Amino acid sequence: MMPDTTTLLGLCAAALVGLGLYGLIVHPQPLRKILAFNILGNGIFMICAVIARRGAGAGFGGDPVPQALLITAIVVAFAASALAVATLLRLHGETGDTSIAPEAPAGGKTGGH
Amino acid sequence: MREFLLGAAGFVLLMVALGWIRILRGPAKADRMMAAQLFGTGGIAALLLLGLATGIPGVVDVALVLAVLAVFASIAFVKAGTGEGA
Amino acid sequence: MTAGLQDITTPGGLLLVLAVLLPVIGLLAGLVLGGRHARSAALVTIAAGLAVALAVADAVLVSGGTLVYLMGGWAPPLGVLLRADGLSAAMMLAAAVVVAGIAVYAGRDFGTARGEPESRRSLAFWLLLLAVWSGLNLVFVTRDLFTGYVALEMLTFAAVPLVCLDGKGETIRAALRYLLFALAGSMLYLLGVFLLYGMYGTVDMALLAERAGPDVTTIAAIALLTLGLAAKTALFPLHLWLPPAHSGAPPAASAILSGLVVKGSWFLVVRIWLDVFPGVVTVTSAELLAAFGAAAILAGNLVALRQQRLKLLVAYSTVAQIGYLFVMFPLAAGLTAAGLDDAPARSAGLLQAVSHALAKAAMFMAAGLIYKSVGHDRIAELAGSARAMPLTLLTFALAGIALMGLPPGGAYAAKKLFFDSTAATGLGWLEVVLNAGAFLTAGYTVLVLAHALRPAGALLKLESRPSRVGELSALALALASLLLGCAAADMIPGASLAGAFTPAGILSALLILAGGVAIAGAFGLQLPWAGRGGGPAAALVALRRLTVAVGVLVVRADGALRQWPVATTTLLLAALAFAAVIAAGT
Amino acid sequence: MSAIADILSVAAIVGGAFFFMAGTVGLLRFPDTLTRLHALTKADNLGLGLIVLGLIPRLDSAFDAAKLVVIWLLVLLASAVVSQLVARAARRGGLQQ
Amino acid sequence: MIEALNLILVTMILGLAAWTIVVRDTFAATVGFLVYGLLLALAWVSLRAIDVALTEVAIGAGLTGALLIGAASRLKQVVTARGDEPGMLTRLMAGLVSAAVAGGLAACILALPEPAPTLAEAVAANLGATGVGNPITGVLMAFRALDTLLEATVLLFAVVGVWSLAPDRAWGGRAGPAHRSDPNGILAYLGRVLPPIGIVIAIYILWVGADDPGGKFQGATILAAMWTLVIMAGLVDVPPVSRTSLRLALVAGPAVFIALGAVGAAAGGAFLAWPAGLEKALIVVVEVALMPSLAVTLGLLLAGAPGRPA
Repeated sequence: MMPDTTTLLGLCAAALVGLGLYGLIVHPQPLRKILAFNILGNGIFMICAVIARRGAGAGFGGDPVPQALLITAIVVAFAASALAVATLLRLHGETGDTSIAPEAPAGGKTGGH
Repeated sequence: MREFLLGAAGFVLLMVALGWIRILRGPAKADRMMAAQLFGTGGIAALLLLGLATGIPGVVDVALVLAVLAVFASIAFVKAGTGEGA
Repeated sequence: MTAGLQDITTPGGLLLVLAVLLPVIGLLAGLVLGGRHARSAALVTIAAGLAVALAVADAVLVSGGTLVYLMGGWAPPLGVLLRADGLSAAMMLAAAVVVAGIAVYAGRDFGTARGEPESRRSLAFWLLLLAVWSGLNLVFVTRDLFTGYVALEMLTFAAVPLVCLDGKGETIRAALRYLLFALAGSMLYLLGVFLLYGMYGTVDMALLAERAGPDVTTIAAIALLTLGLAAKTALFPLHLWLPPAHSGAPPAASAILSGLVVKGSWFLVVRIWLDVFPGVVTVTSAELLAAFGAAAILAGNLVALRQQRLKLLVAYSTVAQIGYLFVMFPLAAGLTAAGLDDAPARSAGLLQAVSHALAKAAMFMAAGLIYKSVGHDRIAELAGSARAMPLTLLTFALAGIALMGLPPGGAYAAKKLFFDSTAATGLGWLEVVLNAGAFLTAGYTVLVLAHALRPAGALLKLESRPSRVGELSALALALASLLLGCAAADMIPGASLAGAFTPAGILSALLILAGGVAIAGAFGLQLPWAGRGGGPAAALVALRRLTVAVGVLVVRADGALRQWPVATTTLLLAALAFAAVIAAGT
Repeated sequence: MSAIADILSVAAIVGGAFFFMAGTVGLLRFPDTLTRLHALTKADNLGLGLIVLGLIPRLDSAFDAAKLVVIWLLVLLASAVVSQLVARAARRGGLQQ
Repeated sequence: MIEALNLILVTMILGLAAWTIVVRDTFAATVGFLVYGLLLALAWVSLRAIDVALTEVAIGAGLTGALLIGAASRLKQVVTARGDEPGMLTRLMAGLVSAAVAGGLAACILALPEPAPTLAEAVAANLGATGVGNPITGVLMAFRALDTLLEATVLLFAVVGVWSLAPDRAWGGRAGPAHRSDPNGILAYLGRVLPPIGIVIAIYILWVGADDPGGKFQGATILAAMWTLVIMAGLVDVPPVSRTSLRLALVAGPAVFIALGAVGAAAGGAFLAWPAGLEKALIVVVEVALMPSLAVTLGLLLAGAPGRPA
């Protein structure tokens, strides 16, 4: 017995969220975090598309309201990625590295420089 | 006919999925770029087959936009990968 | 479907649209005009926006109504509804006042002289200030969770670049860390919003409140919304981004970030817990939220005491103050569970937020003036600064007193409201935390002032005199925070200052200050009174060794929690924990 | 008429699928970059082209058919440019990782 | 059959996503992401979300892919340093927690109510009052027009933010590297041939958007991509950020949107209420005004912070 489209893609979406979160946590390189952020976003968007599909009615293939929300969210997520990439490139230009690890434990003896 | 088109879409997808092995193995960037190019073409073919099989209106437009953006992304990609200024 | 429009949109509802869009229009104009004119456009906009905020306050706070506006005339669930209640109006007014104060303060720092070409710093600062303001006003008035998401992103996109306006490597690093963590938070929030749509077919707060029940998906959505917002608010232990970002930004930007931006995401938590799902969240889950707050108060203040640099100290004080904002939730949940009105909790939280917005903005402004005039902000080397720039140090002291919750500050009124109802809800443990927080806050305020009041060997030579306008605007905000309690006494039932100036009241205030001296002596990094006179008793030395060890331990733990993998894992674990706790209670 | 169209359609699509297979096999089996490139372009140009050809009889409007042809032309263009750039870079030896 | 196809699709999507996350080489990861974005388009079509598919194909796969690839190539020489590599325990914890969240989420999705709550009927009942035939355009331009206005605004905030990252010496200057190319080379040829086709397609997508899937965002993305292509081909340069005409182009769309929204308020309705009889005309005007502004905005976001003097 094969699961229907919405169930299958819903589970796929949940898995994408998990993968994106994992990448976001473990990758030290910010560009890879941004990639993971996009995969996380895709998973969340797919959940919304599944929800829209489940709400199909009135002759529409899906509930248009969540689909419209989704379009807004996709555009906003692109702006977020663009801002993040610009910040990353500037960090690289200024310091030569791309680490976002905290410099040293704040406070204590190393606070001043 | 519907089943045939869907089957063809599945077959094309499987073929490009095999091309993925090339992405996995590399070794050179050029090979990865070619594999991505194959994916793009195959993806468009599968999309058209899927769209016409299910009769969803508007799928051809999606493929059209995909084609335009795929050209753009491939160029961005090849330029970044090769540093080729031609 | 515009027929039923007059039934719901109230007269004056258009003010809410104006509050959101005026800053946007100012930004559009400033961007096109460019150069010096960007600042003029911002100042005109701020004047107009202040008038709008006053008009909203008049309609809501003074006349006691609510303002409602249906965007495009479409009612929810299809349309988007804006509504201003007392909380919204007060927060809008506070934001407008702080923005105006910051604009006056920043006038010279971010000015562009006539004939000078456009400067990047100046253009970006004024446009981003307007952008933050627009996002904040939208958060305060929207009743739509998805529009709330857009508002949060407006805030983030405007706030992050403010962190690295100076373009130094470390501040860019701080900005990037802030951005990435905030984006992770946004995504969790968005996921929660979508799940709620899947359950109830709407993202309107009022409709959700009617329809919501305690099922798995709703509970998961609440956990995701809450933790996403907590990450953006930097609720301990999700604060990894805040100290470097808030301390590295230019002082006017720090004042915006610390005073205002973190309140935006917090405000949505209030809406979600108090207005949308009061029937779903449990007292235990609210206590868990407050436990994070309590940890923030203790750890944030202790780490603040261990800082070498003034701006980092103030940033850690913000970490602690964010904790205060979250202690209101169990109180509200407890009152609701007991069948009582949750108004005291709302008022307490609101007073806490407004008072902190004003005081923290003032404190960062004062720290900025000190940095600029003295040339550094190393706390141990501030000797003589109180004499050289008394007004600035007075501002710092007044802001500190307001943060400690001494009368007649807004935080005092908030605490009083809080203590008056803890008895009814059995939340005595929070009372202990709040009192401890007051002592610790007094501790670092005293520490800084003691250093500053110490006479310098030679007269301290200032690199530049602090700008008088800057000093006065900071002082005005500090005074506003300190006098907020008086205004609250008039307007909020139960928030009286009676008892504050009786002998007992004065004694308890003095007790807090004395406790502060003891705390500063116990935990302070470098003591102003060390190495003078005869050595303290051996017992005291041993005691200090112990307390310092505790302080160092807390600093280490804080450093570990601020590692990216630890903080993100904690974020997810906390979301799971919240879902489990709410589910267990229902 | 419709039966003939169906047969043509099926034949073209089967042919297209075959070329995709050929492209993939070439990409996997051929020994070096330039020969792999040679294999790949067959899939791009002929594979998609035949599938488009096979789908055109199934469309209702001439406009949609025209869009399908444009899609194919766009992919051809991309493929030509990408192949050229990749080949040139490969010849200069600039692509070994 | 369709289930089998979906299964293949889901397997490929998850496989590629997982590979993108775990592969060591960053350039390879961006390749994976690009291909994965392509496959997502098929998933959106499977979910009958054609408007979303158009947006996701254009923005998610196209622009985001180009953005990340450009960044990856500029950060090629970066190696992870400073002992940032997470240890085994961190990975294990991260894996467990992410899996727990994904599992919980899957449970939530399976627990969604049946029949699903929907606003499809409400949209259908009120779509007539908006004058447009595409329900999603109706939602974006009438029922939730505020979101759309704010979205255009938020993009503008991002542009200001990106610009503010410029080094001071480059302020007023141009973004990104200077592209040079052989004027008779194939890239220059493509830069001349493709944009006219792209512009026609963008206008077509905007035009059908009123009644069929499509609209300004998708059209604007194609325009932005064409603009960027011409820049990459070395045919034109990125305009300097100090140019007034560029700034006018940025703000024109949102300004028209706000102005026409105010017309609704002045006409006695509400802000962003389109006066009766003029709904479709005004929506089309707003969309036509927004598309070029959005295209410039997206193109500038892709170009990044100014880095060279004008």
